[in-house]
Amino acid sequence: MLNGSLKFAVVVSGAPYGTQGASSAYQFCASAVQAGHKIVGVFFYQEGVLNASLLVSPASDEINLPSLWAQLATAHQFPLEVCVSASLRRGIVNQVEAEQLALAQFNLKSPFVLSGLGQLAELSAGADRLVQFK
Amino acid sequence: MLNGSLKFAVVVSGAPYGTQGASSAYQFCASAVQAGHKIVGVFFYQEGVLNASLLVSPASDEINLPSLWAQLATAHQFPLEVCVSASLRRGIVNQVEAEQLALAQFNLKSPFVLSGLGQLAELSAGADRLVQFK
Amino acid sequence: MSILHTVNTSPFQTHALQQCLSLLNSEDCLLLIEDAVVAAQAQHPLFKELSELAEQGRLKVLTSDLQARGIENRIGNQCAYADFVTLVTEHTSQMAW
Amino acid sequence: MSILHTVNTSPFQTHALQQCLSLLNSEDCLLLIEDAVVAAQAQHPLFKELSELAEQGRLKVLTSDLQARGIENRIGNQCAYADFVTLVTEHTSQMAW
Amino acid sequence: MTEKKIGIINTCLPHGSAQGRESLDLTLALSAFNESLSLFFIGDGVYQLLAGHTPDESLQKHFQPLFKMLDLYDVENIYVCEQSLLQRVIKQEQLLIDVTLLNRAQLKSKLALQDQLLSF
Amino acid sequence: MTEKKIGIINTCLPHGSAQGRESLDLTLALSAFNESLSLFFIGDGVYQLLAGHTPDESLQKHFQPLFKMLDLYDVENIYVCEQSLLQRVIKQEQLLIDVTLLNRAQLKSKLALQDQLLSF
Repeated sequence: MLNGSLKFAVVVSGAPYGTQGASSAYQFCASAVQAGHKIVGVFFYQEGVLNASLLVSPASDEINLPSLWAQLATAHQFPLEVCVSASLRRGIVNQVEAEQLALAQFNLKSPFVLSGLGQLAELSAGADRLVQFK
Repeated sequence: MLNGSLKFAVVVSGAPYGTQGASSAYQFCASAVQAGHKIVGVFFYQEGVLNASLLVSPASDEINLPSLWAQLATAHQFPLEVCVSASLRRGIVNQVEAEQLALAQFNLKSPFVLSGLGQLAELSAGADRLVQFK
Repeated sequence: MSILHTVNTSPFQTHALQQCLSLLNSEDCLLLIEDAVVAAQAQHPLFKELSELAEQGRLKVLTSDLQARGIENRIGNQCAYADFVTLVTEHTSQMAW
Repeated sequence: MSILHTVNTSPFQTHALQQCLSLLNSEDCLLLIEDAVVAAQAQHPLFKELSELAEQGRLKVLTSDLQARGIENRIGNQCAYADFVTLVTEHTSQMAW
Repeated sequence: MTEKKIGIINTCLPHGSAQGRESLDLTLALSAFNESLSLFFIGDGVYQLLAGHTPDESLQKHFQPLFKMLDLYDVENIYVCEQSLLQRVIKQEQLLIDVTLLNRAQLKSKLALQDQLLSF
Repeated sequence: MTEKKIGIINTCLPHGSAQGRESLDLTLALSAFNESLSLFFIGDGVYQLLAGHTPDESLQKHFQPLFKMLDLYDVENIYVCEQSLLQRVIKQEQLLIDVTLLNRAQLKSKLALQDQLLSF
């Protein structure tokens, strides 16, 4: 890669609303790709899993962080990995899990994907830098 | 009422998982009704609105706080009021709101109801004591 | 007119206990819950002030939260949730720090 | 091998800044973000220690978080998110307090 | 039944958390039902009132202009901790709205007068 | 490519937040993929290891027994801040598992050796 660009893995532990950490993480990622770095993936853990909700519906004059993540990840082709066990405890469920749990509804937004902590190990191994936001 | 029983309104500002406040609030409410007091209502605000999620699916050896709230409220006939504006920002949506927002899914658990902050004013006016849990 | 103050964070993590103590009226009572129960066990800068409160019978500590963390309070009266409910009835208002 | 420490809470609210400073290596850098930016403006017990760090060029403060709160830093170098990214590349690891 | 005196206590910085914004939302909503509200700004809560928030670049909602609504909604008991301002090198003139400064003892007395308290 | 050294730092009390439990989950999961993990317990984090948690009555998950798995999973670098124990009147014998006590200077050196850090 040109001019010392690096591979970043980012861990997000904060909810999309209520605390600022997830919004800071988003801005960091946007700046990193703008500077020519590569995001190998964002891993959502703890309250961070709430960033993956399809149902977050802020007022029209406020940002929609789940949508912003989806746009950035699509434009720059990096995965949005959401820890499945942290998700189920907090009410984030995809269609497959919903069927297995006999829930009539689900709320995981595309392109977020539920994955295990092994995925974090893979992101860590493949990254030059790991950055965490709370 | 007998032996000095009082009317309590309870405000819950903490999520059902990740911090302990909502669980403390539940235990307080259970003890209050056991002592012969009356809960006029529980108002869920800020992160507290996440207690109303239908999709919270903890492991079988863990408590399901949304279900515990639903059982206690049904048994002792008090309302579980969830602030609608705090909810929408955090991805808690009932069927009616989902239709209005053109969302294909919803996640508000029964008997939780979405309501305005005016409902908190009413609970406050009708209660002998207001107790908050963060 | 008196206030039941509840603190739920450790004095090593937040300044909530300190802020609470600085606004405590002489009739008020302090109840330590959740992570704040360690304030009744560990050696921290506010321990002496808490001890004085305990001597006046104005410091309570939630038993189940002590047990959860495997610690014993050195100061303050242990109380159950039923006692917490009674404390609320005995005070005009409650302040959650 | 050096660490970029990020602190995101106010020194009046939590002990994160204090804990961070107690484990800072001489090569490490401290970046104040979110509510922590007030540490570069207000008069608090750790201000002198932060000032020394600032004199060594090891204290950074995120500009957009200062602006959000309508305050100006009295110590430390302001930086944008682009500078935050550069700081990460210049250090081995990052520690989020 | 006389109306209950409700005290709303603000202790947090704006924008790092939603405490300030959601406290103000709640205050404005309650003011339609209760004319005995008192607001307290203590500790980092005083930053809520420091004029000049420009949170757009940090993607946070710019709710500070809503503090101007307090006057329109007849919320007049607005108390600010004097010591907290001093510690933060903030002068009363830098605050966005008219407030009453209270010292520690006065704050304690005012808090004791409230029937119900909510803190943010 | 040599395996990255990952430091996992625990600073919180158990049960008041899920930090401790989710940090341990993550540690056990990562240990299957990375043999260079180091755990740090500093400040209130030392309470995670204080034997005798009985959280059932407070409705919290009793995750403390899982610390015994660290040995089975070959996670052997477990560092505890000596000063934090002293301040909390906790003796090493009261801890659930074998750990290495470090003073402030030793902790700083160990932290500087890590390639990646995660804190809880």
